[in-house]
Amino acid sequence: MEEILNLKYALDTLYFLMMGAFVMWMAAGFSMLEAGLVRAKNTTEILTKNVALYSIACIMYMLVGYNLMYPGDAVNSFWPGISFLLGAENDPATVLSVTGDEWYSGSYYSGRSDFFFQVVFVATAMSIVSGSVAERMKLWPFLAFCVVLTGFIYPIQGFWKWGGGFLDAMGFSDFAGSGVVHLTGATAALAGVWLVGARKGKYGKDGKIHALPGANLPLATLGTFILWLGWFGFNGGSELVISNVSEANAVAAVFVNTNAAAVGGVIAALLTAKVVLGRADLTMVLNGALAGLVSITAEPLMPSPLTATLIGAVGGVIVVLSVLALDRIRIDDPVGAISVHGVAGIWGLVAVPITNSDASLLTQLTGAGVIFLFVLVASLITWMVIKALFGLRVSEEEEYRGVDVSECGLEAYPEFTKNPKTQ
Amino acid sequence: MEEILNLKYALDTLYFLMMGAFVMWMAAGFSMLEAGLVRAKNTTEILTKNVALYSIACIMYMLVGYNLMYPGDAVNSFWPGISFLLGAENDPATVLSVTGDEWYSGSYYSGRSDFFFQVVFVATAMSIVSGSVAERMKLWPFLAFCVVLTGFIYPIQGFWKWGGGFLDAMGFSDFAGSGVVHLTGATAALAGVWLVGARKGKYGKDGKIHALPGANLPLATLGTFILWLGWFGFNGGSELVISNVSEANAVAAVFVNTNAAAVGGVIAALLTAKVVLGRADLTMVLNGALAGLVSITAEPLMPSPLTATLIGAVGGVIVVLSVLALDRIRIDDPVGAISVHGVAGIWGLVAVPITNSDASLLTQLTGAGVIFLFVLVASLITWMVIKALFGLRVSEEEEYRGVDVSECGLEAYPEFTKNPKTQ
Amino acid sequence: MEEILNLKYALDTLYFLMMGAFVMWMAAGFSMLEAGLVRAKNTTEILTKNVALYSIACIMYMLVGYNLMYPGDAVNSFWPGISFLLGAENDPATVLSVTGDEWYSGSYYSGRSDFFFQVVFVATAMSIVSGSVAERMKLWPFLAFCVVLTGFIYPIQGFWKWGGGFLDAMGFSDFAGSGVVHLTGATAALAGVWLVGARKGKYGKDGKIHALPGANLPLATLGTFILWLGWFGFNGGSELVISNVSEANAVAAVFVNTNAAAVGGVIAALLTAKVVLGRADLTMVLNGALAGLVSITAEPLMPSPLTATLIGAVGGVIVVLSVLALDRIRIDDPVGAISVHGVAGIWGLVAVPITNSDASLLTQLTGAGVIFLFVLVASLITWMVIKALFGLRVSEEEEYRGVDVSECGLEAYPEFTKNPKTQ
Amino acid sequence: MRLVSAVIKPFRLDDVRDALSAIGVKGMTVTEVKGFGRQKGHTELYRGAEYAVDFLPKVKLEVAISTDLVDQAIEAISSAAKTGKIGDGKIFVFDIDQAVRIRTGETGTDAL
Amino acid sequence: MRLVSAVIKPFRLDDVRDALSAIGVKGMTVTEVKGFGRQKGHTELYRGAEYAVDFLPKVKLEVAISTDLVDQAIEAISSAAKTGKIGDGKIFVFDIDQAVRIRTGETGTDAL
Amino acid sequence: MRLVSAVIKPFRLDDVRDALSAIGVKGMTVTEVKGFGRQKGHTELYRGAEYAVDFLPKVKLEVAISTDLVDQAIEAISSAAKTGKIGDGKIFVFDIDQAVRIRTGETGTDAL
Ligand SMILES: Nc1ncnc2c1ncn2[C@@H]1O[C@H](COP(=O)(O)OP(=O)(O)O)[C@@H](O)[C@H]1O
Ligand SMILES: Nc1ncnc2c1ncn2[C@@H]1O[C@H](COP(=O)(O)OP(=O)(O)O)[C@@H](O)[C@H]1O
Ligand SMILES: Nc1ncnc2c1ncn2[C@@H]1O[C@H](COP(=O)(O)OP(=O)(O)O)[C@@H](O)[C@H]1O
Repeated sequence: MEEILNLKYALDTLYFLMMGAFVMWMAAGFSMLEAGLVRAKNTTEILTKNVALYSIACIMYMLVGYNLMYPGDAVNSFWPGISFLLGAENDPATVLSVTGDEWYSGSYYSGRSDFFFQVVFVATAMSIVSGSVAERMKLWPFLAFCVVLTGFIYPIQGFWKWGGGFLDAMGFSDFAGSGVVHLTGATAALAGVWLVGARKGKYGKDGKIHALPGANLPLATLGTFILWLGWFGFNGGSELVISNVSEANAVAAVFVNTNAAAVGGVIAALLTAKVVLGRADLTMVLNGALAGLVSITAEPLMPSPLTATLIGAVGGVIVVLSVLALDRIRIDDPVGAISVHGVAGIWGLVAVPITNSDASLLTQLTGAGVIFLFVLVASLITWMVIKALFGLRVSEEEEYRGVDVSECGLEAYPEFTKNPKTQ
Repeated sequence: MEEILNLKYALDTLYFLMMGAFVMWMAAGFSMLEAGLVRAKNTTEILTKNVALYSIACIMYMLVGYNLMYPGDAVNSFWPGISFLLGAENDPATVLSVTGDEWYSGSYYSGRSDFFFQVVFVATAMSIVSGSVAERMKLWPFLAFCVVLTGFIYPIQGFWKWGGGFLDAMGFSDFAGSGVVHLTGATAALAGVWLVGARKGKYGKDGKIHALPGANLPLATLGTFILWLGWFGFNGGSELVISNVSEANAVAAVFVNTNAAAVGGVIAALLTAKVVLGRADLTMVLNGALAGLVSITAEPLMPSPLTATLIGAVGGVIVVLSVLALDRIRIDDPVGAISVHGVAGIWGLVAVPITNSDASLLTQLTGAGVIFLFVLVASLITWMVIKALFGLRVSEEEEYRGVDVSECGLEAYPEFTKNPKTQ
Repeated sequence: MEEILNLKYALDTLYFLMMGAFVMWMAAGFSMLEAGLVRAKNTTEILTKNVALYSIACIMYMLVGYNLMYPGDAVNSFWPGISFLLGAENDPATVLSVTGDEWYSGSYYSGRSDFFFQVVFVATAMSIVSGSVAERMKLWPFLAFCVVLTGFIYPIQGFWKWGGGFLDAMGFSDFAGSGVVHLTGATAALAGVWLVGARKGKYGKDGKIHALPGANLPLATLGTFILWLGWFGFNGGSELVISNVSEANAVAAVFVNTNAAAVGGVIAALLTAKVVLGRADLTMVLNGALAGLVSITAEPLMPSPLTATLIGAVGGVIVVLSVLALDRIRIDDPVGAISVHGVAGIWGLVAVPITNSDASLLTQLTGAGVIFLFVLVASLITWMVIKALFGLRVSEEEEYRGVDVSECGLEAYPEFTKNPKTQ
Repeated sequence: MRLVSAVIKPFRLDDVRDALSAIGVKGMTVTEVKGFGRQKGHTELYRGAEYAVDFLPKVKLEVAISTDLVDQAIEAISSAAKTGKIGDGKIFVFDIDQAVRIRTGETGTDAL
Repeated sequence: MRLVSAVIKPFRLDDVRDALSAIGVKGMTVTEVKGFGRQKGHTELYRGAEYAVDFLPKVKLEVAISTDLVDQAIEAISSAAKTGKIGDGKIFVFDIDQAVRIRTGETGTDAL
Repeated sequence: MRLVSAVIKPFRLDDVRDALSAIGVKGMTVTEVKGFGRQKGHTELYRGAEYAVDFLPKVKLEVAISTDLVDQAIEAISSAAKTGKIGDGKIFVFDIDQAVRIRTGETGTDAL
């Protein structure tokens, strides 16, 4: 029996670590996606932001966020209480002393592997923000916001659902984080976009919407594929254990459905773009894949593969329309992250009751509303404080020359583009 | 015992899902490889095709292809009979009721994980086609072909071997698909290239062969490395189970041999290019790596690592000569896919009897011939019907301006190249 | 019991193969990192070198290196004795016949999986060299050096520690190879840089240091993320087994600490660059991530996550200062590999006693010194012989035009840059 | 006929084009160039090493016009391109011997 | 000596070069330029937003030739560059004061 | 005033700029161009297929100077750009009708 427990624990830990590594890989995905969709002169800076935000997320979550989100014993179901650093690893003797049914209520994998899996999720949430405020927000104020979001805002709302807080008690259902991760990131992004304003030249005086095309679409495509691969870890790991037949079936179902939703999103976005815009706009197709993935994230287990495809497809339609709509109301999001993670995230939450009878539409809407409002208010306040202290936006001249030179002192492609450094 | 079965099942399912995720990652590999080897003005379109074909492959295989290829009970050994969507997942109770030797004849991993592994294979086969017809074939007719190949042509011939059809019965040996996957993709590509014709400017009136250099070799190299990594899943997963000493040894042998064949292909292609062309042509080296991988795919288990290296090396020599030869007979394949997957695929099938005494050269040739002829005829018919209905090729002016603008309305690198939009 | 052993063996083999696949992926990381940090005209050649060196490493290690490093019975603790090709795989019956405690002294995973894991390490060591000598060293002499390093120099010093030679006996501690792999690669690189000299135009007559900016920073960032992901395999796999609670905990700790050190390196390098250079130099940040990873590689198990972050952070500070210092003494290393892998590697070895009480500073310094001196002398001799026979450096005119054209006959980005082919 | 050739700051191009259109100029040809003059380049840092950016990005605009429009054109370009800061650029005027419109074969001012 | 400067459609460059070679022209210099004229640019869509492509890619060809070759050169360029569609481009001819071949120091028509 | 226009080998640009500065030239404008002449292009191989590189990269340098400086400028450019090998390039001199400095409105040689 002890040998069985050893193997179970080891298998589930390996599974969890592999899934976590896949999610970590999403950091590269966001970096490439965003670097591909900004203009060449703003590429170094967005890369620097992405590398740095991942790092800050990991440090802040280790220092305080993880305990906030998964408190030993919470003060109440709204406020977890604060404590620092990580707890001790599971003691082998204790682990091996459990018997039979006790097992799954105890610790069935390494505590460190749980932290690893969780920490890469935080980074994902923050990565969503960088793309939306790209090409005009200053580097250091952005990183200051990152400290607050990853150390506090994300973990607190995360506690409400995944840490056993009031959203969980209420029956709110969010398997892998359409709300907890994606809507959170998108809402923080929305707050940032509001406060930093649109890129210069994006909206003409005459009400015209101008395009500022991304510089490197293969990179954006690569980023999307990386995210897609990473999502198998994101959703697949959220089953948490794999070590018996039912769990293994569940993980496999999650893999299949995650993929199905992505392909549904691709085809739907491709067709929607063709119909609405008259062209097979690759950037919309990429957004469609991601929207499909976000849509299924709230419930990747229960749907049949066909249903998962359709849920993803609806996400793919939504995202194209949302990108166009946000542009109309002058919310300037260079990479479409608010549409992909926010709008499709809400759709994902709302779609849960279709296949999961334990969820109710009302609770799902309540959950979405709570996350949205809390993150919006908390983010707005944070952005405003940072703005008052340091300013959020580069000068007009710096924006013209590109933030790569003004913020990082380096061009991303010094030999490929005309030198934009001087007027 | 039940705990053991649970663990076995879970371990094999995890293994299978991980291998499948690696194969899914090959979609990114093909995208990058092809995007790197076409000219800048045709990059967005090839990316769009790759993302879309993967999606169509997944949908079609779910709708009908999987059942065609692995029918519950086939009509006969040539025609599997048709049915739709996926069957039910394995029932835990049933799985756990098997005993001892029965095990490996039953279901030893999640049914969904099997579908996931299989579906990413279909996408691989189709990805082979996109590169060969790049830079001149229209988007939508290409996707129409994709529907037929992934829903019908691939699954039917796949059934003949892996679904227990007549090729299997005959003793045809194809471990991971040098024939079933790679030769199939290459043959469909060949049919497409014949019908769509060569790129304008490729072959001069004077009989001269002109180069149309790929725009982004780092991307092509990245694509090759992605495919190489993915191939560990492709071949490594084709062992299907890992949960005992012999199987684990087998999977490890497959990993080592897969890598060995790739490196053999690299070195052989590098030397061949140096000798034949007088230069260390990187694109040939990349083709060599892939040719090595394709060569070993029919039998990655039996060879010693040294033999595997040599089998890959022969593939590496063949691919360079084949690329040059196909150019002579004016088969214009911008990425060399027909040589890599078709010619090296046949070599791989033929090489099986060298190390696997269960295989005979004659059967291998028969299998290769059957696959080639069936796929060729089926593809030619499909391409011809599509050509009659919609046309296959963009107009001369569109080709000059680049299919990115005419087919997708977007340039891939708007800031890096001169604007090629207008004459 | 036999079933348990089967499962253990299979689980550990799967774990090992997955970790090995991650390390293999680092070959892509080095390729992209180096391709991003050289100038456009030297990109094809550095890609060719990277693909070819990986291949040579795999072949040489299979032919002779593996046995040198892990000899059945060594001649003495300095010289392992020579033998060829790989031994036989573990016999299932023998494996299953062990009992209880015997297990972990026997073979607990597939022998082939061990080879696979080890062989990708060799390639890593050699990849370090290519970046440092980039943009001016000839292709074929470089590959000749590769044969010697991967077949002999690396395995011999590897034997001293990991093969049970005198460094191991002395108590030298190097968990995953800060010394055995990274310092070795960096030292061989240093020897090469000395002999090949600085790039033309790098150091002015007036003592000025000129910048030769890298052509493609997104690629360099991608490369860094790939290496980061691969490092989970590099360090995580060096625990060797995972199949019980303690081992699973250990692997998880290694994952968390590896990540922690990388993020520490990022933040420290970012701040150091800001303070010392006045700008958020992305290339320094990327070097910082890798320096953090190298720093923790000697001991990723014992530190707490916080300590791991700090160890990485020190590495991040060191690497920035080291890059600046090496430039002062005119050691021209285009990608900073000597600083990242050598200087941070020594720091990593020296830092082991901080958290591992079994290690002593003196032994660590001795080990570092032995590796450095042996590899330096052996590499210098090798480079000198090659230089005498074939020359190491391209001509001045070839360097001006770029080694892509002179060494490979192909431009990496023919449409993005001005044609630099002719004067 | 004269060729008015102006080297200006790139971000003023659209304004200059509009100013010329306003006085009836129907066509022009634009080249990306690098300029060296009183406006000095600057020094960048990359990994702690310096590199000088000596040549600054400029745009050269060439307009063929009939002789009587030259003063207006100079005036239009000058006022649209002027920022008052160093590096605003120069206008040079050349004599054109002959002009041909390829499409129609028209010559002289008809060709412009 | 004259400088014949022609702005043409890029895809006609090879034809024009051949036509000039045929009448004995030994050298020429080519610049990638952007043109603005009667041929209008167009509007592209990216993620549903528009962007105007006002300037069209053209190629400028400069050939220094002896005065007596000018008419032949104009004829050669015109017929090789002509598609008959708007935007075919222009030819301008300028007087050259002096010419020097750097390699040899030759001057005048010997330098061409 | 004259415009001295020189087509030279790219890697000689810095030397030529220094030589011109040495004789008191304060500004110049540089364009990347492609040249066709006695110096022949060459043929490359890509995957075994050939492609001709007919046009060679050159740099065109334009300097407006007062007429009395022309000979010195030609001399300076020639000696700095000369390698003695084929393809060193040409210098052409044109007459300038008028010159204006946009920033100040100065005209004539004051504008240079
Ligand atoms: N003598 C000259 N000949 C040709 N171009 C010149 C000359 N002097 C200046 N230029 C061009 O005009 C640009 C601006 O000149 P500069 O001296 O920097 O400032 P300003 O125009 O304010 O006097 C230069 O970058 C260069 O392109
Ligand atoms: N007045 C002009 N001065 C300089 N270049 C001109 C002028 N008019 C036209 N061009 C150049 O000639 C090109 C073609 O001119 P356009 O008016 O479009 O058509 P067409 O040559 O058929 O009259 C333009 O794109 C521009 O580069
Ligand atoms: N007649 C010409 N008109 C304009 N440019 C020319 C002419 N002849 C040569 N050139 C330019 O000068 C460059 C060098 O000329 P080339 O004949 O190759 O060698 P050389 O200068 O040694 O005589 C060419 O590449 C081209 O750019």
